[in-house]
Amino acid sequence: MNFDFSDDSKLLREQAQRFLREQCPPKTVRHVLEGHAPYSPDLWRAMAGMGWLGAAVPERYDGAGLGYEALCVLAEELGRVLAPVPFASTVYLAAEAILAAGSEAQKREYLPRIVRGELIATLALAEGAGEPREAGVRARLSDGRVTGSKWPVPDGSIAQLAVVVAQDATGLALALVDLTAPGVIRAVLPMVDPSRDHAKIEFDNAPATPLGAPGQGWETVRRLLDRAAVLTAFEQVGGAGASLEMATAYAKERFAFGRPIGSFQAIKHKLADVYVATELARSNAYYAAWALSADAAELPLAAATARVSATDAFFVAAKENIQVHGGAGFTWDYDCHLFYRRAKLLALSLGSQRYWKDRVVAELETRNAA
Amino acid sequence: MNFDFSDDSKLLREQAQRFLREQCPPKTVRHVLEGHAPYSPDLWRAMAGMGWLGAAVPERYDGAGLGYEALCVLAEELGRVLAPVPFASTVYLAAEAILAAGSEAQKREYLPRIVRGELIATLALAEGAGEPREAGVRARLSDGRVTGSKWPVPDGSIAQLAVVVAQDATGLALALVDLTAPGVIRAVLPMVDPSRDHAKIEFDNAPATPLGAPGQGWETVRRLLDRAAVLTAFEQVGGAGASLEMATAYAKERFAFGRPIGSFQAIKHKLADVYVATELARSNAYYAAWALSADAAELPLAAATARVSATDAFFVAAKENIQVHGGAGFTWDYDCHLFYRRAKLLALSLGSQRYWKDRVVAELETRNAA
Amino acid sequence: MDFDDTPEEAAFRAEARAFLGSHATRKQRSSGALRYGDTDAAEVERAKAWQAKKADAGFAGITWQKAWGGRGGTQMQQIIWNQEEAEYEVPHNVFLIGLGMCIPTMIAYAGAEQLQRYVRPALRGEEIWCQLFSEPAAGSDVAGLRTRAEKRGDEWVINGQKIWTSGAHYSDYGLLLTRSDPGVQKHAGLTAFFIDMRAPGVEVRPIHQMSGASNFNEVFFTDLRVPDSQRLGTPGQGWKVAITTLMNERLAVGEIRRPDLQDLIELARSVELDGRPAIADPSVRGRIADWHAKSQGLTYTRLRILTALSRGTTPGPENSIAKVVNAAKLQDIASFGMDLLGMAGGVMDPELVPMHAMFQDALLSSPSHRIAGGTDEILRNIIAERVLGLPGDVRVDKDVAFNQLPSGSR
Amino acid sequence: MDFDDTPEEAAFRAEARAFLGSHATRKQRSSGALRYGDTDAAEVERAKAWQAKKADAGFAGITWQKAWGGRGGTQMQQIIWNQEEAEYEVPHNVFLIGLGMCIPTMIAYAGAEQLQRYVRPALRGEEIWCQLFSEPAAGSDVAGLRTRAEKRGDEWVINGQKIWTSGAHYSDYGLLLTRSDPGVQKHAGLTAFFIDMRAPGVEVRPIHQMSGASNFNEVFFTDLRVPDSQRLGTPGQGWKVAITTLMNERLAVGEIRRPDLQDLIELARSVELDGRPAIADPSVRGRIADWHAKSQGLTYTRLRILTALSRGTTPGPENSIAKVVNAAKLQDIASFGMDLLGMAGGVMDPELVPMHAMFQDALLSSPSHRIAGGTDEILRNIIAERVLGLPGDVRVDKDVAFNQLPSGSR
Repeated sequence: MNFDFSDDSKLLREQAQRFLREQCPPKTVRHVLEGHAPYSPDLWRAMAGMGWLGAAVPERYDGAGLGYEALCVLAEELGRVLAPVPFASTVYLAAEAILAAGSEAQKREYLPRIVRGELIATLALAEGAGEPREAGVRARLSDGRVTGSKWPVPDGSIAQLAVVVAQDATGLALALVDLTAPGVIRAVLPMVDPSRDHAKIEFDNAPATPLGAPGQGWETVRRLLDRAAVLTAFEQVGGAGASLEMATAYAKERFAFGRPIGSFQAIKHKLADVYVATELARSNAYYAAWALSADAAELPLAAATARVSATDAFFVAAKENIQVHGGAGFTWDYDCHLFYRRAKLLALSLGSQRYWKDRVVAELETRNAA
Repeated sequence: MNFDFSDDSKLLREQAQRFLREQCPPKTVRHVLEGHAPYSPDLWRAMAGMGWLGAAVPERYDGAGLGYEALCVLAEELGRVLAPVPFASTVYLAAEAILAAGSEAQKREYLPRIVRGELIATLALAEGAGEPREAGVRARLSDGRVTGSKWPVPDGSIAQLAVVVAQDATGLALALVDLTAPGVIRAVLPMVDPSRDHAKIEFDNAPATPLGAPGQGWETVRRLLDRAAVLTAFEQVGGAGASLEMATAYAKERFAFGRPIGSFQAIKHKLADVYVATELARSNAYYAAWALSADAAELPLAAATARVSATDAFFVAAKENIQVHGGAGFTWDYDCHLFYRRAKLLALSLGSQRYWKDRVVAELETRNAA
Repeated sequence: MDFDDTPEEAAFRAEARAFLGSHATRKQRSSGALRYGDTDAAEVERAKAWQAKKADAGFAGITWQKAWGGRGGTQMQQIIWNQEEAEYEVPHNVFLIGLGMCIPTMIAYAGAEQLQRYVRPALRGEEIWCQLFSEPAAGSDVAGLRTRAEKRGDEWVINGQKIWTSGAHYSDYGLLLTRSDPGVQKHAGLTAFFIDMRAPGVEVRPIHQMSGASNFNEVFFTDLRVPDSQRLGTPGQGWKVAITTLMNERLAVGEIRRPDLQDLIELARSVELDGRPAIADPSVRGRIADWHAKSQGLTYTRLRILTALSRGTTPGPENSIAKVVNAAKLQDIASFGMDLLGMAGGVMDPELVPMHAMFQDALLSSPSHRIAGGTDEILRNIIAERVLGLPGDVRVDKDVAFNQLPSGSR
Repeated sequence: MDFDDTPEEAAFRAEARAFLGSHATRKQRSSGALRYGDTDAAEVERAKAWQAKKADAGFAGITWQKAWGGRGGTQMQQIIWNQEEAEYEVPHNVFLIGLGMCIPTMIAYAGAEQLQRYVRPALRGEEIWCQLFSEPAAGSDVAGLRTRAEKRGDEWVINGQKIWTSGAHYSDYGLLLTRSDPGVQKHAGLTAFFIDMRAPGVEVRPIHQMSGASNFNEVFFTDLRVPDSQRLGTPGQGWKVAITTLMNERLAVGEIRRPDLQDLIELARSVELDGRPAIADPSVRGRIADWHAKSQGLTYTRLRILTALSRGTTPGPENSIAKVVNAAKLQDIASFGMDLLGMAGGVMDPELVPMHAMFQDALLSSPSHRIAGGTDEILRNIIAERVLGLPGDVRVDKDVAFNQLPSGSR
């Protein structure tokens, strides 16, 4: 038994931290947040150059084959700096979908391009308000064409390829759609966190290639969301950690009534509670990382548990970071709001707490029944 | 407009406080709590002597006819001192049921005896676990006999008379049952708050007299619970206020690290939160008191709102009163636990928060639909 | 206890309704996108026009003496007016701080001639006042301010910076708190003035908030010259003057905060969870009931306080309750409403998202409510100390000269 | 990261299982009413017998040196043993405080001869130790204690009162902290001893808790004579000794707290809300998921800490997390479980109420968990100061002689 990351993973973390400190300072995030670009192509290219986009992609598809523990480490660090890049959509969702459901030919066609940073891809699941569920999918796939309205699609305005979830004659299906082809109309969506691109995409008989066997059903989507939830939980833990560090540093440096505000119990206990939430989330994320790496039977429960913890931790950390900063905390110029925006975005991107809490209990019920 | 109690009510409050300080010190509560008696007959008799049992009973049934504002004032004061008497069951439930549904003859038979303190009465509604609801009533009433198992029945082991909720041929019905008659078997129940008597009562073809017209339905019970909820909310507000006062006094007197513990923000902010909860509850109770007195259309919503607030306030106040007292707080000898026990008992006695929150929203829905 | 009007109250209410009915438009709920935006020049003009109309009809300064242009009415009439006015589309009230805090301070400390000059124009909305207390290094700890006032002959020369000044950009006058003597204990070295916001040496810069709005300003003073006649109180008495101002902080009618409970109920009826309206879900019902109980509790608490005021008691710190509860509630409701939308909750497009993305907007504006005008933490201190009588925190800044205090790096 | 055993770990686990399988009975969940009761004499005897059996088989003091009767094993073996032992019905562990706190302090401060005398009997469970630090006026503020120790020749005479002493009534020895000099600063005037709990001048009285149990005692000292040879550390060094004791506070295996998540799930499956099992209700599911996430988070946090310990890092205050979270969670679960029973939730009859009234029992026992062994408030201070490095609170008791400190009336 060993409940810590491997030495390799720790080295990777240090390397990632050094790299991101240089390549992704807050001004890189603000550049996207303030609308000057839909993402940071420089950072994206540099990440591809580091081999991160293929960290968990097997070597035979030009990936680094480092496995999911490595990917979790990267996710945490990217979450910590709020990296404004299409990593989650391309890597956690699209690449994972192709790996899980694609034919060998599809893997060989798309994965190497993803790894090299040449192909931004995403998953088009949501169709407006609602939690992830089979009955929520109304997009139709027939005769190699997909029709329907998907929103929000993460990185939907910059991705070239989408894995589209749609209903076909046999039930729920996945299909690959070239987003630059005719029959695809995209509109950028204003988001609570504008540092991450999202779009509304109208598919009107857009050409689509089936991904995987027909009639795989909702189970494939569910598994995909579980896996993405683990990786997102690491991004959230990274963001929570960064928010806590920011608040703690400020509480030591800011004085009121002749003493550091961090010497007042109202601030101390608030930050202690944030620390507790963050550590619980981190521990649950570690366990989920193991389950993901080992493809363990515990994965669904571990993923949902990690997601529930991490969503809570990041939101409370980001929210209370603003509070500790007082007036400065709600200005545009301080970085507190970047974390707060991202926290809420990530809290909803794969479905809200309601969906994930329900998943936790559903898994507990299965287990107790067994 | 005037959002304060009348001068008469304020006089009554002062009189009640003086009386209860003398007649109901903590040792009176402990005498019952520790099992030496199922209630305090001395206090009960004295209260009858003061005319309290008939405060809201019309004068033609020998009551004081002071109205419900007066009864609310008394409820708050009785709640503050945790009076170990069958007031709620006899006055809020049984007398109210007779007033609402009884024939003139029944009112003349029972109310004067209640007012004089000669008749302890109660409502037998619950049949084990569950919220108040029509489908939860399985007791049967036919041919003037009632059969079924009711628990917990407040003051069930000391009451002579019960208003029993049962199903008859026409639907839900209320019936008066003499608890000293054959066919009634009672067993005292251990409760989380032993300072208030509760029993399990088995009715086995016990003689029963219909109270009110047959087939009145659940609506009568619901209305009865709404009215009792307002009065109970005042008891809860009284208990919350007493808990807060106790905690505040201790925080001023107890020193640690060379200063009063009340000078630490952890304690200050905790008590500030308790104060806020208590004041919100008090304000909602006031409004409900008006609605009850004026028999206003707002009563159902006002009652449920007051109940939700008051339940939260008393529980948090009692719980944090223990915490502020530290080690002393969880000893038998300090009075903190008396409030904590009563808080939880009252939180459940008319149905849990779930029932009352649902009632709040149901009323809001009706109102918004209108 | 009586929640119905007396005949006199009913008469006043009818009068108010008649006036509002013929001079303003009744509100439609959710009649358009709700943005937490800036108050622009046109809005200020509309506000001034409305205030003048109210003043002419006797509905401005209802409880003020007639000598100051008020109605000489009762607290209860003010309540009734507020209830009625809230039902109409009227301009944003830019006079709250001036009439609620600055002018009462003037009345307490300024000379008769000055009052003659300033009170009526303020009440009629011809001149707007702002309050200049907070500074970058003096937020919760207002007495820690550093803006220097130095006496030069008959004038004072002011240098320094204020922050979080609401309405500085459209204000004509300001109530200013300065440090006139850094060599004495912090509360003892302060002096108060009122100043002309258009004077040379005053520069106003809007603060860009995270929500995108700019409700506050920074105000910079560079060699601003203020005649000694504009001093309020004696030199060194500034803290006492400031307390007067802060104690006059009125029972905030405040802007109506949206989304409110009704908005949430509307949302919960319109969106579905697992194929049923969200409002049918017990977890949603539980939250709605909690917030309803809080909202109603605050409403009736306010009425209780006003009843007490109308009988002549002085306002206490009880009103801190409303701010503590409301600020957190607004943020919680915003976040909860977004959660109800599931995967689309993060979208801010008012055309796409229910209720014109009101919940998303509020998520971004609500953090400021927990801070501006007294942080949650300071308000809890106030409740604990002034209502419950708990002892104050240990003070390390009481027996030291201001310029000897440690100050940190932020 | 690997949640599976290495071959060595698997071998040790097999060995542990074999021992437990042949010497103890596997637990049945909810096998009977769960009462938070006293540890009576018979239970102490069973505990002693079990400890001796474990010691003989090398399962007591797994990480202790062989010289002290330990196994000389690894931290990971200790974890594995704890996991396995938790599956069996074994007597209440009355040795936790002695072996986790007192004996390590003895090892740090007592002489070789004394260690020869006391360590092995403690490990074998022949002698039980308790800790005598807290006092009525010194709870969270342990250094505020008043029990006097006065030197008379070769002896010390002890007078005063301790409180909240777990197991005092069945303990043979105790670690005692006293005030030997009230004329100096509070932390500087303390001296530590170990004492014979059966000596004349020691009187133990159980404390009656609100739950009905008596898990703690008051201990009174009346002219208790303690030889100077039983002093630990130098006179005045008591606070340093106490810190050693408290730092050795082991990663509490603790009693298993019930009701736990599994109990709650069982309850939620068995009771109905509106005619459906409670567990189908979204509001119930939400709470269960929250608590599951907390429980699991604590489990894996503990494993992370133990992994770090097994690599030689010293234990930090991270374990405070578990106590803060668990204490509140237990109270919340108890209260929530009662709510699920609606009108019958207040009934405590184990025959009538589901799960043997376990939730009702826990409502009454849980408040003590938020206090005993470090209040919620003190633990948050510890996390903030020792983990996050936030500055300490202002101390008014640091530069003053103990007997000059204000002390309040409680």
